[in-house]
Amino acid sequence: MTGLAVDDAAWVSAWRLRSPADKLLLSVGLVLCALLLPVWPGSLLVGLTAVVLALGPARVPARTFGRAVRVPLAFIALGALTTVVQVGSGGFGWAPDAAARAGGLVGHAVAGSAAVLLLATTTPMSDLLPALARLRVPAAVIEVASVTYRMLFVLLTSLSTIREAQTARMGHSGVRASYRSSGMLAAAVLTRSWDRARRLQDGLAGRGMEAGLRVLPEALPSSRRFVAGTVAGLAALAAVSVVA
Amino acid sequence: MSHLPLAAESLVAGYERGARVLDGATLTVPAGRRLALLGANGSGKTTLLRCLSGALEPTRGRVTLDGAELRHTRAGLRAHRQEVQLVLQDPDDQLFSASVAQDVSFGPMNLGLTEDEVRARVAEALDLLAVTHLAGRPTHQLSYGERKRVAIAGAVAMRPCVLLLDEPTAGLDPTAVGEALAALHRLQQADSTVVMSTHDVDLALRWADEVAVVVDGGVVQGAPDVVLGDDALLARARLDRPWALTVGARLQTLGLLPDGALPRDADALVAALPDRPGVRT
Amino acid sequence: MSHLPLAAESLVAGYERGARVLDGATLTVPAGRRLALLGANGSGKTTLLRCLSGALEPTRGRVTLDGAELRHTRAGLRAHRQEVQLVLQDPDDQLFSASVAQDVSFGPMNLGLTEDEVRARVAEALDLLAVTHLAGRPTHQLSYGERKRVAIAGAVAMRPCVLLLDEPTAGLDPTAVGEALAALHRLQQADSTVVMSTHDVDLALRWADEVAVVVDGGVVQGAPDVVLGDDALLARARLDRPWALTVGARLQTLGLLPDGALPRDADALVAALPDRPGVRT
Amino acid sequence: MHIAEGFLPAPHALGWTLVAAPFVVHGARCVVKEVREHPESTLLLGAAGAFTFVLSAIKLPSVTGSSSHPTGTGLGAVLFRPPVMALLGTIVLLFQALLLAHGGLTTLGANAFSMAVVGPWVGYGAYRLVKRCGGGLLPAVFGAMALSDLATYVTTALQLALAFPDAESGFLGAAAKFLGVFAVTQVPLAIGEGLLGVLLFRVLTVN
Repeated sequence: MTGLAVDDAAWVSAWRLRSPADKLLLSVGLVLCALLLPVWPGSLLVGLTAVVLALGPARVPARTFGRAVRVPLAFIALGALTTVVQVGSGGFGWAPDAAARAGGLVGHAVAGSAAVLLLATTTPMSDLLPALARLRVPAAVIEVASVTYRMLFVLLTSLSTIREAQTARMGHSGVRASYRSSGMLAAAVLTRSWDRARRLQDGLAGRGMEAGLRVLPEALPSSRRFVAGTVAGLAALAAVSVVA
Repeated sequence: MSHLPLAAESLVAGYERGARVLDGATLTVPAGRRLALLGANGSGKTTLLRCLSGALEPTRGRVTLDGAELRHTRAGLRAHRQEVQLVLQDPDDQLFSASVAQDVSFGPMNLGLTEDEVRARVAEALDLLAVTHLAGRPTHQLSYGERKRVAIAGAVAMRPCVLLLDEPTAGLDPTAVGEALAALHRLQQADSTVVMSTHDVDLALRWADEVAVVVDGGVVQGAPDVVLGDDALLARARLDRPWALTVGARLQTLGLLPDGALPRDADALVAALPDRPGVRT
Repeated sequence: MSHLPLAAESLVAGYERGARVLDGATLTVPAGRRLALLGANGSGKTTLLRCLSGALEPTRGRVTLDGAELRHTRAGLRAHRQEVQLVLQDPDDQLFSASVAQDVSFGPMNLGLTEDEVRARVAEALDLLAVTHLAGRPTHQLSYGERKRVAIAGAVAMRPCVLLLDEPTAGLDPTAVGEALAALHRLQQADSTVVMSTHDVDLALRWADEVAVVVDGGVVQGAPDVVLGDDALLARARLDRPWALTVGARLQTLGLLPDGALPRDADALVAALPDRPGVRT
Repeated sequence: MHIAEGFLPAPHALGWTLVAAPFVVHGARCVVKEVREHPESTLLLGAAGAFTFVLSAIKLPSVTGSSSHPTGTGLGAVLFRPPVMALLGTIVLLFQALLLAHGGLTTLGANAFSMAVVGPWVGYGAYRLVKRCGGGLLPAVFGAMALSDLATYVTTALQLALAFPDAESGFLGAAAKFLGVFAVTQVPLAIGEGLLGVLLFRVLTVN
């Protein structure tokens, strides 16, 4: 009911136990390739690589991946269309290189999105956030983000349940009623989040919380083969794109 | 309000960890009688109740009220919700207004009634649940048992003919359970059919006219002492056998209890025992 | 871990609706035995548990562990929490991490143990609660019963000598209750004294070596069949009499059960009944 | 409205990251200081971040029939001040990118600048201004939420216009295009978000 499909996929992915740093290297590498290499054949290769790796070795359900890739499509399509419509003294018209420019934009964006999704569908946030410490993100910030991650599921459950209860009592049967109900819903969830934080503080004090939320990070060792494969693959991808 | 029969036919709904939650569940809510819906946590009780209330659209199968099929359209749901109300387990998910009276008025206000009508509905609902004295109190100051009853009042103010309650007694102490059951009794007298989900088999035996066990995606429905005496079914459903049936059956074979239906609680059992062993009076 | 006696003497604590919640509560947690803390909702069970764990400082009275008084200083609390752990009723009040294993590691990390020691503690706690298979699952995908057990594991990983559990079986179905009780049994074997609060009198009778009823700000403590057979006390405490005592007492007067302690559950009662009425074998 | 991954050319993506960075780093410093002084505020800030994420999952019906999601950063700015919101907003954007596929990593800087920096500051400014001018709490909240939403959308449109100037009419023409295209959904949403804020505060203040 409140599960986020991408998150669900990350927890059961075949790459779940791979080092988050390894996966970060691969995804960010692919994202940069998508951005920097010429769209043909660079973006196409990046997109294909991301999809093949996700659906193949990482065993992400195709349905989840496909649906998630569709999310930014509306923005990409509308944005690309807007850039190639030309406004001038003579009103609206197509830019001279409209098809190529739009195709280029869509190519970069879709390939980039697929590359980010490869990371998102294979790495739970609770693995990724501790890895940010290596990028010199302060521990306090990582802890705040970790609590955010845990608590957003608690609040999403409240949100959908309260909304369902409101709907049952006709709270969303018209625009007016719906606004009123949404205001109450937001207020209820805000109150709930406060209350949760206060009670959690009580609960954690009993477990000896003094400074910070230190936990033992899961040991997810880096794989030399994976890193070597990543570097070689990205280099090959870049070489092919530049030569072609 | 009047009693209307509500039914679910061959429902397929919900999907969790690679399996259907409900897979061919058929249930008839007998108009005007008390139905207890039993099942372990995660068995699909709540999914079934959500289908019956219209909150969840089943993948296959249908829900009917008085023979007419529930359509998941705006108008269809609107009509259904006026007749069938579901109260969820956690009262905090139902109470979102500042004060008790305001919260109970939420449904009637959305029905577009006049202020006087809304006021009358609220007063009536608070009275049925015996929480009139709480009307002006902020919801967050109430005890858990009080919040549960106010949440039910919010649904009752819609004047549904069928009231579905998900675990209305969970987390309540014995006295609060007694108060909740008394309120349900008044609701039934006021012509609402009451369905309660629970995993307390002793309570179900004591309270229900009929029970339905949700097990393996389906529903087994029948008389309480028959269904709750079926050990194979109970094992499949991860439920216990009510103590009264275990002890009662043994006392019956000893000739200490009369043949026929067994007593359903401790008081009835003690009353049914003879004054002297071996001699039935 | 070893069993240490924990006690509360003449506690005054909490203030609600113009009255003290606890007003002279005295309780002794017998080392190594199972204590059930009974009371209606709002009676002060949770307040008492919070005082015992050090989470709440009483206005008057004192808490002692092995005879030494608990001081509400940083060092005093630190020492106390290593020996006494409280598990709250709502698991979401204690689980802050999305990863089960990471959450359980929180307490041991705060004790300043080495990584290897922490890892061993986590593995041991998960094993005692029979949730090792959940280690890799995210907290937000667990069922309520699973979250409850993980929350207990988080406390167990501190290796306390006394484990206080607020309503550990509330909201669980019979099978989950059975699993929770089995886990508590393993904890006791591993040298933790276990205190459980509940308002299920039947469960308390079945499980506890000793019961304590929180009533009118005070505590009445004693053997389960004595305390839970005291109708005047139960009425004041808004609790029911366990069915096994009601039925058992009647069967005893009929000469169908032997004198002495009454059976505590249905199976024991059936086993204690004679093969033929009136004739004890 | 989040700029999708790969949509901005590399120099722009890098540029906006550098522009947003000081604000986010400053926010992080505030948070670190806060947490050092009050360790328990980790939980409150985490809850605030989660609330902001969840608020953007509330579907607001619009009169035109379509429905959209509020950004919620104006409310956060009023409740937690803009510097903290710069960090919390960026965390929420990262979560949206990785949990919902909204936005992206190379566009995180650009999105953070519009949504976690400009939006909160404009919203907070509007809030202070309305209050100083004697407006009540509810008008101030309406102003904060509606204007922060509006400012976020205008900033995003300008970022896109900078990246993709019109071949004939240049930056200004492109700005007009992007503002126009996204106005259809964003202007009603800004008003809706302001209304939501008013309704929310009305419930809270009655409590």
